[in-house]
Amino acid sequence: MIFIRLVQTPIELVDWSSKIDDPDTGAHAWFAGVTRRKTTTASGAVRITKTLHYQAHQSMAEAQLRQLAEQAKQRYSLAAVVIVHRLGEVPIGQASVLVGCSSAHRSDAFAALPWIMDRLKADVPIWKRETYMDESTEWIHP
Amino acid sequence: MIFIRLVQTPIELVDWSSKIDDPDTGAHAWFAGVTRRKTTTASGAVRITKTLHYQAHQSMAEAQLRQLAEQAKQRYSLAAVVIVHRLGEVPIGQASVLVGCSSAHRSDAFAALPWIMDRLKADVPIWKRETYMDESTEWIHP
Amino acid sequence: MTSTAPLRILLFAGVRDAAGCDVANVTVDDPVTAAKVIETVAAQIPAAAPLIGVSRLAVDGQYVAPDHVIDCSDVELALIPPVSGG
Amino acid sequence: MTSTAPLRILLFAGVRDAAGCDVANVTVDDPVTAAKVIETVAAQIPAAAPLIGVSRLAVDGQYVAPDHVIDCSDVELALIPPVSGG
Repeated sequence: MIFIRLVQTPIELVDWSSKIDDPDTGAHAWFAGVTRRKTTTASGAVRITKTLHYQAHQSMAEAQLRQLAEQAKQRYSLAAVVIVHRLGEVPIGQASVLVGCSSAHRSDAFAALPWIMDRLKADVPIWKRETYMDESTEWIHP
Repeated sequence: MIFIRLVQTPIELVDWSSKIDDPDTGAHAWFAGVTRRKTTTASGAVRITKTLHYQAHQSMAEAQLRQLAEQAKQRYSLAAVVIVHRLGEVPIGQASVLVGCSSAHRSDAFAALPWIMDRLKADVPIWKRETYMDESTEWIHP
Repeated sequence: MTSTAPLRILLFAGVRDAAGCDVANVTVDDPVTAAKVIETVAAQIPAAAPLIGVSRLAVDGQYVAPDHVIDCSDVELALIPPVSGG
Repeated sequence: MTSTAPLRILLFAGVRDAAGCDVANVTVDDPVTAAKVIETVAAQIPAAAPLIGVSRLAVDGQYVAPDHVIDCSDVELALIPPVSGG
Protein backbone atom coordinates (compact mmCIF):
# COMPACT_ATOMS: atom_id res chain seq x y z
CA MET A 1 0.00 0.00 0.00
CA ILE A 2 1.17 3.50 -0.82
CA PHE A 3 -0.21 6.65 0.82
CA ILE A 4 0.84 10.05 -0.49
CA ARG A 5 -0.62 13.24 0.94
CA LEU A 6 0.10 16.96 0.82
CA VAL A 7 -1.56 18.56 3.82
CA GLN A 8 -2.05 22.08 5.19
CA THR A 9 -2.49 21.05 8.83
CA PRO A 10 -0.16 19.56 11.47
CA ILE A 11 1.15 16.08 10.68
CA GLU A 12 0.45 13.70 13.56
CA LEU A 13 2.30 10.38 13.44
CA VAL A 14 -0.61 8.69 15.22
CA ASP A 15 -2.88 9.45 12.24
CA TRP A 16 -0.57 7.52 9.94
CA SER A 17 1.04 4.80 12.02
CA SER A 18 -1.53 2.10 11.27
CA LYS A 19 -1.25 2.65 7.50
CA ILE A 20 1.89 0.52 7.29
CA ASP A 21 0.58 -2.37 9.39
CA ASP A 22 0.86 -5.78 7.76
CA PRO A 23 1.07 -9.16 9.53
CA ASP A 24 4.03 -10.21 7.38
CA THR A 25 6.17 -7.22 8.27
CA GLY A 26 8.51 -7.25 11.24
CA ALA A 27 9.96 -3.77 10.85
CA HIS A 28 8.23 -0.40 10.86
CA ALA A 29 10.35 2.72 10.44
CA TRP A 30 9.42 6.39 10.49
CA PHE A 31 11.18 9.63 9.79
CA ALA A 32 9.85 13.10 10.56
CA GLY A 33 11.60 16.21 9.34
CA VAL A 34 10.88 18.95 11.84
CA THR A 35 11.34 22.72 11.70
CA ARG A 36 14.57 23.45 13.56
CA ARG A 37 15.25 26.67 15.38
CA LYS A 38 18.95 26.99 14.59
CA THR A 39 20.69 26.79 11.25
CA THR A 40 24.45 26.99 10.97
CA THR A 41 25.44 28.49 7.63
CA ALA A 42 28.42 27.35 5.56
CA SER A 43 30.42 30.25 7.03
CA GLY A 44 29.68 29.03 10.56
CA ALA A 45 27.19 31.74 11.45
CA VAL A 46 24.09 30.65 13.36
CA ARG A 47 20.73 31.90 12.12
CA ILE A 48 17.62 31.54 14.24
CA THR A 49 14.53 30.49 12.34
CA LYS A 50 11.22 32.00 13.39
CA THR A 51 9.06 29.89 11.11
CA LEU A 52 9.06 28.05 7.78
CA HIS A 53 6.66 28.16 4.88
CA TYR A 54 6.47 25.46 2.20
CA GLN A 55 5.18 25.88 -1.35
CA ALA A 56 4.72 23.10 -3.92
CA HIS A 57 3.81 22.36 -7.48
CA GLN A 58 1.11 20.21 -5.97
CA SER A 59 0.07 17.89 -8.79
CA MET A 60 3.68 17.29 -9.84
CA ALA A 61 4.84 16.84 -6.22
CA GLU A 62 2.15 14.24 -5.60
CA ALA A 63 3.05 12.40 -8.79
CA GLN A 64 6.76 12.50 -7.98
CA LEU A 65 6.19 11.33 -4.41
CA ARG A 66 4.07 8.46 -5.69
CA GLN A 67 6.79 7.42 -8.17
CA LEU A 68 9.39 7.66 -5.41
CA ALA A 69 7.29 5.52 -3.07
CA GLU A 70 6.73 2.92 -5.78
CA GLN A 71 10.43 2.78 -6.60
CA ALA A 72 11.30 2.41 -2.92
CA LYS A 73 8.67 -0.31 -2.49
CA GLN A 74 10.22 -2.34 -5.32
CA ARG A 75 13.82 -1.67 -4.42
CA TYR A 76 13.48 -2.51 -0.71
CA SER A 77 10.62 -5.07 -0.81
CA LEU A 78 8.44 -2.81 1.29
CA ALA A 79 4.90 -3.80 2.24
CA ALA A 80 3.76 -0.20 2.61
CA VAL A 81 5.03 3.35 2.21
CA VAL A 82 3.56 6.58 3.60
CA ILE A 83 4.81 10.01 2.55
CA VAL A 84 3.07 13.09 3.93
CA HIS A 85 4.37 16.61 3.30
CA ARG A 86 2.91 19.71 4.89
CA LEU A 87 2.53 22.95 2.93
CA GLY A 88 2.03 26.51 4.15
CA GLU A 89 3.44 27.56 7.50
CA VAL A 90 5.24 24.95 9.61
CA PRO A 91 6.19 26.38 13.03
CA ILE A 92 9.30 25.38 15.03
CA GLY A 93 9.08 21.85 16.39
CA GLN A 94 6.38 20.73 13.96
CA ALA A 95 6.86 18.20 11.17
CA SER A 96 7.11 19.32 7.56
CA VAL A 97 7.48 15.77 6.26
CA LEU A 98 6.70 12.28 7.52
CA VAL A 99 7.93 9.12 5.79
CA GLY A 100 7.06 5.65 7.01
CA CYS A 101 7.57 2.17 5.66
CA SER A 102 7.29 -1.46 6.67
CA SER A 103 9.24 -4.51 5.58
CA ALA A 104 9.78 -8.12 6.61
CA HIS A 105 13.29 -7.39 7.92
CA ARG A 106 14.64 -4.22 9.46
CA SER A 107 17.55 -3.68 7.08
CA ASP A 108 15.16 -2.84 4.23
CA ALA A 109 13.10 -0.36 6.24
CA PHE A 110 16.30 1.29 7.54
CA ALA A 111 17.74 1.61 4.03
CA ALA A 112 14.51 2.84 2.47
CA LEU A 113 14.01 5.92 4.66
CA PRO A 114 17.25 7.77 3.79
CA TRP A 115 16.89 6.68 0.16
CA ILE A 116 13.42 8.23 0.00
CA MET A 117 14.49 11.40 1.84
CA ASP A 118 17.56 11.96 -0.36
CA ARG A 119 15.45 11.73 -3.50
CA LEU A 120 12.62 13.78 -2.07
CA LYS A 121 15.07 16.57 -1.27
CA ALA A 122 16.64 16.40 -4.73
CA ASP A 123 13.63 16.12 -7.01
CA VAL A 124 10.21 16.72 -5.50
CA PRO A 125 8.98 20.23 -6.39
CA ILE A 126 8.49 21.61 -2.90
CA TRP A 127 10.26 24.72 -1.61
CA LYS A 128 10.99 26.08 1.82
CA ARG A 129 10.97 29.76 2.71
CA GLU A 130 12.75 30.66 5.93
CA THR A 131 11.55 33.51 8.09
CA TYR A 132 14.33 34.49 10.47
CA MET A 133 13.96 36.24 13.82
CA ASP A 134 14.64 39.63 12.20
CA GLU A 135 11.58 38.97 9.94
CA SER A 136 13.79 38.66 6.86
CA THR A 137 12.70 35.87 4.53
CA GLU A 138 14.59 33.70 2.07
CA TRP A 139 13.55 30.96 -0.35
CA ILE A 140 15.93 28.04 -0.02
CA HIS A 141 17.30 26.97 -3.41
CA PRO A 142 20.25 24.73 -2.54
CA MET B 1 17.01 13.04 27.38
CA ILE B 2 17.02 9.28 27.62
CA PHE B 3 13.91 7.18 28.27
CA ILE B 4 14.27 3.45 28.88
CA ARG B 5 11.28 1.28 29.72
CA LEU B 6 10.44 -2.41 29.92
CA VAL B 7 6.66 -2.75 29.68
CA GLN B 8 4.11 -5.55 29.86
CA THR B 9 1.41 -3.80 27.82
CA PRO B 10 1.11 -2.76 24.15
CA ILE B 11 3.63 -0.17 22.97
CA GLU B 12 1.88 2.75 21.34
CA LEU B 13 4.10 5.13 19.39
CA VAL B 14 1.80 8.04 20.26
CA ASP B 15 2.66 7.61 23.96
CA TRP B 16 6.34 8.14 23.22
CA SER B 17 6.53 10.43 20.21
CA SER B 18 6.71 13.68 22.16
CA LYS B 19 9.60 12.41 24.32
CA ILE B 20 12.16 13.20 21.64
CA ASP B 21 10.86 16.71 20.85
CA ASP B 22 13.48 19.44 21.01
CA PRO B 23 13.42 22.78 19.18
CA ASP B 24 17.00 22.32 18.00
CA THR B 25 16.38 18.97 16.32
CA GLY B 26 15.31 18.71 12.70
CA ALA B 27 15.12 14.94 12.44
CA HIS B 28 13.03 12.47 14.39
CA ALA B 29 13.34 8.77 13.55
CA TRP B 30 11.53 5.74 14.92
CA PHE B 31 11.84 2.01 14.56
CA ALA B 32 9.32 -0.55 15.76
CA GLY B 33 10.07 -4.27 15.70
CA VAL B 34 6.77 -6.06 15.25
CA THR B 35 5.80 -9.72 15.67
CA ARG B 36 5.79 -11.18 12.16
CA ARG B 37 3.58 -14.07 11.12
CA LYS B 38 6.03 -15.82 8.79
CA THR B 39 9.62 -16.84 9.44
CA THR B 40 11.73 -18.39 6.72
CA THR B 41 14.32 -20.71 8.25
CA ALA B 42 17.86 -21.08 6.98
CA SER B 43 16.76 -24.19 5.07
CA GLY B 44 14.06 -22.19 3.27
CA ALA B 45 11.12 -23.65 5.17
CA VAL B 46 8.39 -21.22 6.21
CA ARG B 47 7.15 -21.39 9.80
CA ILE B 48 4.01 -19.60 10.86
CA THR B 49 4.23 -17.86 14.21
CA LYS B 50 1.15 -17.90 16.42
CA THR B 51 2.55 -15.61 19.09
CA LEU B 52 5.77 -14.52 20.77
CA HIS B 53 6.74 -14.28 24.40
CA TYR B 54 9.67 -12.21 25.69
CA GLN B 55 11.62 -12.78 28.90
CA ALA B 56 14.35 -10.53 30.31
CA HIS B 57 16.91 -10.18 33.03
CA GLN B 58 15.09 -6.98 33.81
CA SER B 59 17.54 -4.99 35.91
CA MET B 60 20.45 -5.91 33.64
CA ALA B 61 18.42 -5.25 30.47
CA GLU B 62 17.45 -1.80 31.71
CA ALA B 63 21.05 -1.00 32.63
CA GLN B 64 22.33 -2.26 29.26
CA LEU B 65 19.66 -0.34 27.33
CA ARG B 66 20.57 2.81 29.21
CA GLN B 67 24.27 2.35 28.42
CA LEU B 68 23.41 1.73 24.79
CA ALA B 69 21.24 4.85 24.60
CA GLU B 70 23.98 6.94 26.21
CA GLN B 71 26.59 5.61 23.81
CA ALA B 72 24.31 6.31 20.83
CA LYS B 73 23.57 9.82 22.13
CA GLN B 74 27.29 10.62 22.27
CA ARG B 75 28.24 8.89 19.05
CA TYR B 76 25.49 10.46 16.92
CA SER B 77 24.97 13.80 18.75
CA LEU B 78 21.39 12.88 19.57
CA ALA B 79 19.18 15.21 21.57
CA ALA B 80 17.02 12.38 22.88
CA VAL B 81 16.73 8.60 22.77
CA VAL B 82 13.75 6.41 23.65
CA ILE B 83 14.00 2.62 23.94
CA VAL B 84 10.94 0.65 25.01
CA HIS B 85 10.86 -3.15 25.04
CA ARG B 86 7.76 -5.19 25.78
CA LEU B 87 7.95 -8.38 27.86
CA GLY B 88 5.49 -11.25 28.14
CA GLU B 89 3.25 -12.13 25.20
CA VAL B 90 3.46 -9.98 22.06
CA PRO B 91 0.80 -11.01 19.52
CA ILE B 92 1.23 -10.83 15.73
CA GLY B 93 1.31 -7.27 14.42
CA GLN B 94 2.17 -5.72 17.78
CA ALA B 95 5.47 -4.07 18.64
CA SER B 96 8.01 -5.82 20.83
CA VAL B 97 10.47 -2.94 20.67
CA LEU B 98 10.34 0.75 19.89
CA VAL B 99 13.43 2.90 19.40
CA GLY B 100 13.26 6.63 18.71
CA CYS B 101 15.79 9.40 18.49
CA SER B 102 16.15 13.01 17.45
CA SER B 103 19.09 14.92 16.05
CA ALA B 104 19.87 18.23 14.36
CA HIS B 105 20.43 16.56 10.98
CA ARG B 106 18.81 13.45 9.56
CA SER B 107 21.99 11.48 8.84
CA ASP B 108 22.64 11.06 12.57
CA ALA B 109 19.13 9.86 13.40
CA PHE B 110 19.21 7.47 10.42
CA ALA B 111 22.56 6.02 11.49
CA ALA B 112 21.66 5.75 15.17
CA LEU B 113 18.62 3.50 14.78
CA PRO B 114 20.31 0.49 13.14
CA TRP B 115 23.34 0.96 15.40
CA ILE B 116 21.11 0.75 18.48
CA MET B 117 19.11 -2.21 17.12
CA ASP B 118 22.22 -4.20 16.16
CA ARG B 119 23.65 -3.83 19.65
CA LEU B 120 20.33 -4.43 21.37
CA LYS B 121 20.01 -7.71 19.49
CA ALA B 122 23.57 -8.73 20.33
CA ASP B 123 23.87 -7.84 24.00
CA VAL B 124 20.71 -6.90 25.85
CA PRO B 125 19.52 -9.85 28.00
CA ILE B 126 16.06 -10.31 26.49
CA TRP B 127 14.90 -13.56 24.91
CA LYS B 128 12.11 -14.45 22.52
CA ARG B 129 10.13 -17.66 22.67
CA GLU B 130 8.23 -18.55 19.48
CA THR B 131 4.92 -20.35 19.64
CA TYR B 132 4.18 -21.81 16.22
CA MET B 133 0.76 -22.67 14.79
CA ASP B 134 1.19 -26.32 15.86
CA GLU B 135 1.58 -25.04 19.48
CA SER B 136 5.24 -26.09 19.57
CA THR B 137 7.47 -23.57 21.32
CA GLU B 138 11.11 -22.68 20.96
CA TRP B 139 13.42 -20.24 22.71
CA ILE B 140 15.43 -18.34 20.14
CA HIS B 141 19.17 -18.43 20.92
CA PRO B 142 20.83 -17.28 17.70
CA MET C 1 10.13 30.71 -41.74
CA THR C 2 9.37 28.99 -38.47
CA SER C 3 6.05 29.43 -36.73
CA THR C 4 5.89 30.78 -33.18
CA ALA C 5 3.72 29.70 -30.29
CA PRO C 6 2.68 31.24 -26.97
CA LEU C 7 3.71 29.27 -23.90
CA ARG C 8 2.50 29.52 -20.33
CA ILE C 9 5.05 28.40 -17.74
CA LEU C 10 4.22 27.92 -14.07
CA LEU C 11 6.63 29.68 -11.70
CA PHE C 12 7.49 28.79 -8.11
CA ALA C 13 9.30 29.99 -5.00
CA GLY C 14 12.14 32.45 -5.60
CA VAL C 15 11.34 32.76 -9.30
CA ARG C 16 7.67 33.44 -8.62
CA ASP C 17 8.57 36.13 -6.08
CA ALA C 18 11.05 37.78 -8.46
CA ALA C 19 8.49 37.75 -11.28
CA GLY C 20 5.69 38.93 -8.99
CA CYS C 21 3.51 36.45 -10.84
CA ASP C 22 2.90 32.71 -10.76
CA VAL C 23 2.93 32.27 -14.54
CA ALA C 24 5.28 33.47 -17.26
CA ASN C 25 3.83 33.97 -20.73
CA VAL C 26 6.43 33.83 -23.49
CA THR C 27 6.43 33.39 -27.23
CA VAL C 28 8.83 30.83 -28.69
CA ASP C 29 9.61 29.18 -32.01
CA ASP C 30 7.61 25.97 -32.39
CA PRO C 31 9.03 23.36 -31.90
CA VAL C 32 11.34 24.47 -29.09
CA THR C 33 13.78 22.80 -26.69
CA ALA C 34 13.48 22.92 -22.90
CA ALA C 35 16.78 24.79 -22.73
CA LYS C 36 15.45 27.49 -25.03
CA VAL C 37 12.26 27.86 -22.98
CA ILE C 38 14.33 28.35 -19.83
CA GLU C 39 16.54 30.91 -21.61
CA THR C 40 13.48 32.79 -22.81
CA VAL C 41 11.96 32.94 -19.33
CA ALA C 42 15.31 34.10 -17.91
CA ALA C 43 15.41 36.94 -20.43
CA GLN C 44 11.93 38.01 -19.39
CA ILE C 45 12.66 37.94 -15.64
CA PRO C 46 16.23 39.30 -15.40
CA ALA C 47 16.04 39.68 -11.60
CA ALA C 48 15.80 35.90 -11.33
CA ALA C 49 18.05 34.97 -14.25
CA PRO C 50 20.74 33.24 -12.13
CA LEU C 51 18.11 31.13 -10.36
CA ILE C 52 16.31 30.36 -13.61
CA GLY C 53 19.65 29.28 -15.07
CA VAL C 54 19.87 26.47 -12.49
CA SER C 55 16.20 25.52 -12.82
CA ARG C 56 14.77 22.51 -14.63
CA LEU C 57 11.74 22.36 -16.89
CA ALA C 58 8.91 19.93 -16.20
CA VAL C 59 6.41 18.93 -18.86
CA ASP C 60 3.14 17.50 -17.56
CA GLY C 61 4.69 16.87 -14.15
CA GLN C 62 7.87 15.16 -15.37
CA TYR C 63 11.34 16.66 -15.63
CA VAL C 64 12.73 16.84 -19.15
CA ALA C 65 16.32 17.09 -20.38
CA PRO C 66 17.59 20.43 -21.78
CA ASP C 67 17.49 19.08 -25.35
CA HIS C 68 13.94 17.74 -24.98
CA VAL C 69 11.74 19.13 -27.78
CA ILE C 70 8.40 20.46 -26.59
CA ASP C 71 5.19 20.08 -28.49
CA CYS C 72 3.72 23.47 -27.69
CA SER C 73 0.11 22.34 -27.74
CA ASP C 74 -1.64 20.88 -24.78
CA VAL C 75 1.14 20.59 -22.24
CA GLU C 76 1.63 21.96 -18.74
CA LEU C 77 5.05 23.53 -18.40
CA ALA C 78 6.60 24.32 -15.04
CA LEU C 79 9.93 25.92 -14.21
CA ILE C 80 11.36 24.11 -11.21
CA PRO C 81 14.11 25.95 -9.36
CA PRO C 82 16.30 23.86 -7.01
CA VAL C 83 13.95 22.25 -4.52
CA SER C 84 14.10 22.32 -0.73
CA GLY C 85 11.29 20.16 0.54
CA GLY C 86 11.65 17.71 3.39
CA MET D 1 43.85 -26.42 50.32
CA THR D 2 41.52 -23.92 48.66
CA SER D 3 38.30 -22.82 50.26
CA THR D 4 34.99 -23.32 48.49
CA ALA D 5 31.99 -21.05 48.25
CA PRO D 6 28.32 -21.49 47.33
CA LEU D 7 27.17 -19.48 44.28
CA ARG D 8 23.69 -18.63 43.13
CA ILE D 9 23.40 -18.05 39.38
CA LEU D 10 20.29 -16.64 37.70
CA LEU D 11 19.08 -18.67 34.72
CA PHE D 12 17.06 -17.52 31.72
CA ALA D 13 15.17 -18.68 28.65
CA GLY D 14 16.25 -22.08 27.26
CA VAL D 15 18.62 -22.74 30.16
CA ARG D 16 15.92 -21.94 32.72
CA ASP D 17 13.46 -24.25 30.97
CA ALA D 18 16.02 -27.09 30.77
CA ALA D 19 16.88 -26.65 34.45
CA GLY D 20 13.24 -26.36 35.48
CA CYS D 21 14.40 -23.65 37.82
CA ASP D 22 15.33 -19.96 37.58
CA VAL D 23 18.44 -20.28 39.77
CA ALA D 24 21.35 -22.70 39.80
CA ASN D 25 23.12 -23.27 43.13
CA VAL D 26 26.66 -24.54 42.74
CA THR D 27 29.73 -24.82 44.92
CA VAL D 28 33.02 -23.58 43.50
CA ASP D 29 36.57 -22.95 44.60
CA ASP D 30 36.97 -19.37 45.82
CA PRO D 31 38.24 -17.38 43.96
CA VAL D 32 36.90 -18.69 40.64
CA THR D 33 36.89 -17.58 37.00
CA ALA D 34 33.75 -16.89 34.98
CA ALA D 35 34.69 -19.77 32.63
CA LYS D 36 34.84 -22.19 35.57
CA VAL D 37 31.44 -21.03 36.85
CA ILE D 38 29.89 -21.64 33.41
CA GLU D 39 31.53 -25.07 33.23
CA THR D 40 30.20 -25.94 36.69
CA VAL D 41 26.64 -24.93 35.77
CA ALA D 42 26.87 -26.93 32.52
CA ALA D 43 27.91 -30.03 34.47
CA GLN D 44 24.89 -29.59 36.75
CA ILE D 45 22.37 -29.10 33.88
CA PRO D 46 23.58 -31.56 31.22
CA ALA D 47 20.40 -31.15 29.13
CA ALA D 48 21.39 -27.54 28.48
CA ALA D 49 25.17 -28.02 28.35
CA PRO D 50 25.56 -26.99 24.66
CA LEU D 51 23.54 -23.81 25.25
CA ILE D 52 25.39 -23.05 28.48
CA GLY D 53 28.65 -23.51 26.58
CA VAL D 54 27.75 -20.53 24.34
CA SER D 55 26.43 -18.43 27.23
CA ARG D 56 28.15 -15.49 28.89
CA LEU D 57 28.37 -14.68 32.58
CA ALA D 58 27.21 -11.34 33.91
CA VAL D 59 28.32 -10.01 37.29
CA ASP D 60 26.10 -7.31 38.79
CA GLY D 61 24.50 -6.67 35.40
CA GLN D 62 27.72 -6.43 33.37
CA TYR D 63 29.20 -9.08 31.10
CA VAL D 64 32.59 -10.37 32.20
CA ALA D 65 35.33 -12.09 30.20
CA PRO D 66 35.92 -15.85 30.68
CA ASP D 67 39.10 -15.22 32.67
CA HIS D 68 37.43 -12.69 34.97
CA VAL D 69 37.97 -13.69 38.60
CA ILE D 70 34.84 -13.54 40.71
CA ASP D 71 34.77 -12.41 44.29
CA CYS D 72 32.19 -14.87 45.54
CA SER D 73 30.72 -12.55 48.16
CA ASP D 74 28.03 -10.05 47.47
CA VAL D 75 27.61 -10.29 43.71
CA GLU D 76 24.67 -11.09 41.47
CA LEU D 77 25.63 -13.69 38.89
CA ALA D 78 23.55 -14.35 35.79
CA LEU D 79 24.09 -16.84 33.00
CA ILE D 80 23.15 -15.13 29.74
CA PRO D 81 22.49 -17.46 26.80
CA PRO D 82 22.55 -15.88 23.31
CA VAL D 83 19.94 -13.12 23.35
CA SER D 84 17.06 -12.57 20.95
CA GLY D 85 15.35 -9.36 21.98
CA GLY D 86 14.21 -6.72 19.52
